[in-house]
Amino acid sequence: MPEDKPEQKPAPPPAAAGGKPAAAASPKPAAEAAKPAAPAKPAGPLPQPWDSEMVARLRARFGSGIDPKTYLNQNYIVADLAVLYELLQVLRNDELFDYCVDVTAVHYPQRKDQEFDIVWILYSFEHNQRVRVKAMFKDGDTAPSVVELWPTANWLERECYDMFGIRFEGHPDLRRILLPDGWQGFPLRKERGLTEQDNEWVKINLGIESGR
Amino acid sequence: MNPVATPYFFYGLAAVAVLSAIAVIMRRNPVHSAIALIFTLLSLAGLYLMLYAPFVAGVQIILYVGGIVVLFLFVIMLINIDSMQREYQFNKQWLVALLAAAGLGVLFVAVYVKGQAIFPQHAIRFVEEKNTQQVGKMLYVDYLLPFEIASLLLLVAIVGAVVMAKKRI
Amino acid sequence: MLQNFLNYLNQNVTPGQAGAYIWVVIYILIIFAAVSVAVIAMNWLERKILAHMQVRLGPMRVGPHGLLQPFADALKLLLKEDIIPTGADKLVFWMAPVVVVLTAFTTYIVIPFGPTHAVTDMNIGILFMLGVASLGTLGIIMAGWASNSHYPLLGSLRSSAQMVSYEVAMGMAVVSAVLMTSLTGLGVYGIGGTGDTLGTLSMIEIVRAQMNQHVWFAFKFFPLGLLAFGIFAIAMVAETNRAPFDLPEAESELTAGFHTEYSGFRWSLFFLAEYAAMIAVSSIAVTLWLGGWLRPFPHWLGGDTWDTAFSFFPALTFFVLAGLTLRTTMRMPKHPYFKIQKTGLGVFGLLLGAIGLVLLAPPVRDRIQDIYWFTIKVAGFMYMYIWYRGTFPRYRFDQLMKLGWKFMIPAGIGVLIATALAGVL
Amino acid sequence: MAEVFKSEQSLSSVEHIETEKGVDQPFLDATELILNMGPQHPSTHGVLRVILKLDGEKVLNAECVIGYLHRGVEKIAENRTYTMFNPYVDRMDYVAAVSNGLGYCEAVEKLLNVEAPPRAQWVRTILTELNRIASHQLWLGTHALDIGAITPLFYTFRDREEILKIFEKFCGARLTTHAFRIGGCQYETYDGFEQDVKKFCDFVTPKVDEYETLLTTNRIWLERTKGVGVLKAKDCIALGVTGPVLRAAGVKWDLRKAQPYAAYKHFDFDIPTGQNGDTYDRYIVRIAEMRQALRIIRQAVESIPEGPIMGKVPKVMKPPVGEIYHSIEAPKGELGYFIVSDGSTQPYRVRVRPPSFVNLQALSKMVEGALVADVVAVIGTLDIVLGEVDR
Repeated sequence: MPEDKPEQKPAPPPAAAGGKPAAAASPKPAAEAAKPAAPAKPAGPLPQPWDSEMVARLRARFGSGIDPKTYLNQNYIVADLAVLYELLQVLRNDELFDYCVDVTAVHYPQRKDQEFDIVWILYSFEHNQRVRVKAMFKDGDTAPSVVELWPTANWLERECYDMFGIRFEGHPDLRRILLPDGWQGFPLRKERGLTEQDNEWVKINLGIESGR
Repeated sequence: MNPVATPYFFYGLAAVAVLSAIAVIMRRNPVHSAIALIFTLLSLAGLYLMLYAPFVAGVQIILYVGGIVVLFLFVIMLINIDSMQREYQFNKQWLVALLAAAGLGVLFVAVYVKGQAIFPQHAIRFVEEKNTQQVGKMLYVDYLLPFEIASLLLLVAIVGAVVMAKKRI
Repeated sequence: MLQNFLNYLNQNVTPGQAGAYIWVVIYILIIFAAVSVAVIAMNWLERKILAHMQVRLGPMRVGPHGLLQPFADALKLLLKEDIIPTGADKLVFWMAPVVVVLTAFTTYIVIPFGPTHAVTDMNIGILFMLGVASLGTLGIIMAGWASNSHYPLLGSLRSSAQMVSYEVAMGMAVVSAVLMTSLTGLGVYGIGGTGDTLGTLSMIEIVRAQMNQHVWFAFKFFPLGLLAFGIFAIAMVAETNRAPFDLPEAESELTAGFHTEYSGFRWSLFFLAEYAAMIAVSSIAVTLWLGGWLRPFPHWLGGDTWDTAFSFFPALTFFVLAGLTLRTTMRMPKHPYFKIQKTGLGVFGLLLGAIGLVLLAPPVRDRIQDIYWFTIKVAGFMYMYIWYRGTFPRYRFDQLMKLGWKFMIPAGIGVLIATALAGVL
Repeated sequence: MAEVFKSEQSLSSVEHIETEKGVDQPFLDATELILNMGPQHPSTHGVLRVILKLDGEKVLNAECVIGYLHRGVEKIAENRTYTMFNPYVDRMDYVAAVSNGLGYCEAVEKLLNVEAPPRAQWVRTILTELNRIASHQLWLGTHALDIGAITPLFYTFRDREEILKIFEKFCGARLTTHAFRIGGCQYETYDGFEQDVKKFCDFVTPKVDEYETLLTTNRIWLERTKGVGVLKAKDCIALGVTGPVLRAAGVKWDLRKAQPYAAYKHFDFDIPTGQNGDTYDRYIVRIAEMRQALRIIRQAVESIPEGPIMGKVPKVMKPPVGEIYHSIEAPKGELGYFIVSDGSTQPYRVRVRPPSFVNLQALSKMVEGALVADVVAVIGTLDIVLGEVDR
């Protein structure tokens, strides 16, 4: 767990985005207690600050709202919720990141009020460059939908909703996509077990006691 | 070869024709009506055969059964049968219907009585082997003008139907 | 009575014309049996030929080289549960396969396998065939509608549109062939005999006209006859719903088209009717353009010697088949496991050989001639059907319609007019 | 179209309905027909369900319903170690299992900051390209079958068999190969691997021409594919469509060139592109890709270096805390893995960016206004594998 005992770890978690105070304050996760934290031995590389012309432009515009980093030669920007949509807009329209590779989320139940990382993976055909935009959301908050910017986000956001229960504001058709419409629960949340199902749905629709 | 059991064939075919014609208007389901219509047309083709008009019988089958009823069925399948089945099948206008039928009957009888002179004593009978040729001769030589006028009329009707049905030509 | 029965054998007309009703019944039974056997054979041949076109073996397990596969299939189909969907219109659902089979088999009444080998000769023969063949559509439409399901409905919609459009082109081509019966003009070949100046619609008379004019109509007024023949050959594939025009039953689009909801015996009726119709339309093509029962070059290679030489062909064909079978028997593995299969195939080969021997006998030889040449020509068409299926992708509905209305029908009318002009010039 | 087919009522029961004046329903109303294509349908390539709204044969609207094959691969990943999860990725795009494995292994290697030895890289490249040919062959056969040409299927399966034989000899499995391990390959190649691959190249080169003789200039094939399911470059990019579909629209973009991985930067090959972005161009592009793949294989097998085949990776893999996104050019498009590590032996989150899933999204746009037969052709040309769409 990245947030697990951050002080003892040599490598600060990248998800915590350069030691944001809120992240550091998160309690220990109960679910992950059984799993020992990563030992210090294979100390991985640290996320480095990322500097480039584009970053300079973005900084000039968004100031401290963004936190550009690079890790293992991959660049990412951790964005504040306030500037997030504008940042994505700028990336799409001005910086020509015209291809939205993926929209996905990571669940950190132990991070209080910032349970979800939502990640937008973008690519620019013009510059042959990838960038990830990451923002932290509270469980139950709605995220801005980027379907207007990249139509491909339609299904990707639907899958995010299906798996994590994150609602995207402004999505034209936010329904479940992989799971059946009447299904209860969001399977990729950490509190859901691997074999856990919506037993009621299974009973009603398949006529069997359990899907297992 | 001499015909055998002609009257029985006639009455059989006539009965089928009348019964299936009644079924055409009595059935609520339009597809059933169309199928009944097929039987009517087929028995009519049989009657034509009995009148030594094999060509007309053949054309009856090809055009009416093979072509027109197929198109009927095509259209019926495209429309909403469900709503049609909830419509009133009969409008209960017995009086008007009776009057119209009686009028038509009177007309037939009047024409037959008044114009007996123009009907030949017996049905025109072409030699069976040369039937098709004779029909052709009558259509394309003796009555060429009426035939062409009729075809022109049909052409106009087709063009009109296309103009009316198509929103944009 | 018996004398009456045997008298027909000496007559030179079809049983229908002779008024020999017993013989009519016998002919009908023979034709029904022969067509059924032909359909079974086609089933096996199609699977085998198609398989060999597609680098596979096809049926190999049921009987030697899968020879008994069609019988196994037929048995399976007969024993299968007969399902009528709950929402189906039962009466129409029941009628549809009956209509299809009836129409497919009724056409055989006028097909002339030889100058006397037809149930009857109608003076509107070809018209009758086209008319009855077009009734088959009704069965398909009824099947599609009565199933109360979307795929069959779409299939029958396609079928009705397709058949109505291609019937026109087909009719045009047929008319130009009928026209040729009355035109004694010689065309470019300059060969020919006398002909009746009066045209005819009778199937037997059409073949006789080709005999009298010394030319198959496919080669008359070159290339007009060939064009009309080509138009018919394309339209007949569309009429029988075979690849590449198999849209009503396009399995990759409509699962099985109009017969999606049919199973067991009812489905096998559709199958039977499809193949019977294929043979029937091929027979029309053979009769109208390829000289029907006439052997190749009856005039150029005329005379008794050539007649005798050609009369050995049926026996020869069977001998070749028997030889092939016996060769395959020899090549089968020596393992005792294959004993039964080997014996079966050997017996089958000997049976073919025995048939060949019977065909060598002079009286049989002379009588079987016409039927043999007719069958061989039809078999050629059957092979083409299989070949098309192995080669072509499927047309799309609008492209099919475009081909029908924008190419086939104008071409048909053009050929018809040109034929008429060529005849009087 | 006939409303009656939508209703639960059977036709025969309609007979008994009391006559009532149908006021609100227009007489002779030709309504839309809803056609439920799939999940059991011969040409939806598995369990895809497409709800088509039809006007006659014309498609007014198409909606995909997916998830019938959802197995929760991403959830499974969180409960397995990095090594244990490796075989699972083969089950996503099961016709290109080798590519899946390559993407996953390279992503984890990046996360571990190790690199596979050159020999492993070369072997990986050869196998992945072989798998690309196999995938394209399977696509070609089934796509042609959808359009009604039944014969190419058997030709392509005959030739694909040779590739599967090589896989079987290499790792014992034919379809879900699990060919690579994190850090390289498990075993050294078998004796005669190079010869087998060379022999295969010589065998399949004329076969690709053979496919082309059957289809490329076939009139009906041209009519069925040209101008069907057009997706222009702009729409491709907006919809995130990648792979041959994007290249057929004229975008010369291939991850093997743009961001080379494995040993691709050592080989010389072209990126085939089309112009019109229609079904025919996609066919041409994929055929050309088969040829390019053969070119790569020939170069690779000639220059395959000696050395170890397995890199130095710890027995118990505990990648440092961090996250990585790595993507490769799978036969169907960009296949990406986004892996978050929490420093333990199990990945904290594995996100698969499946090309089929994203490409399938374009279906409804591509078939609007087309005919039913085109829907089948377009589903075929997108080259989707439902195992990957649903994961």
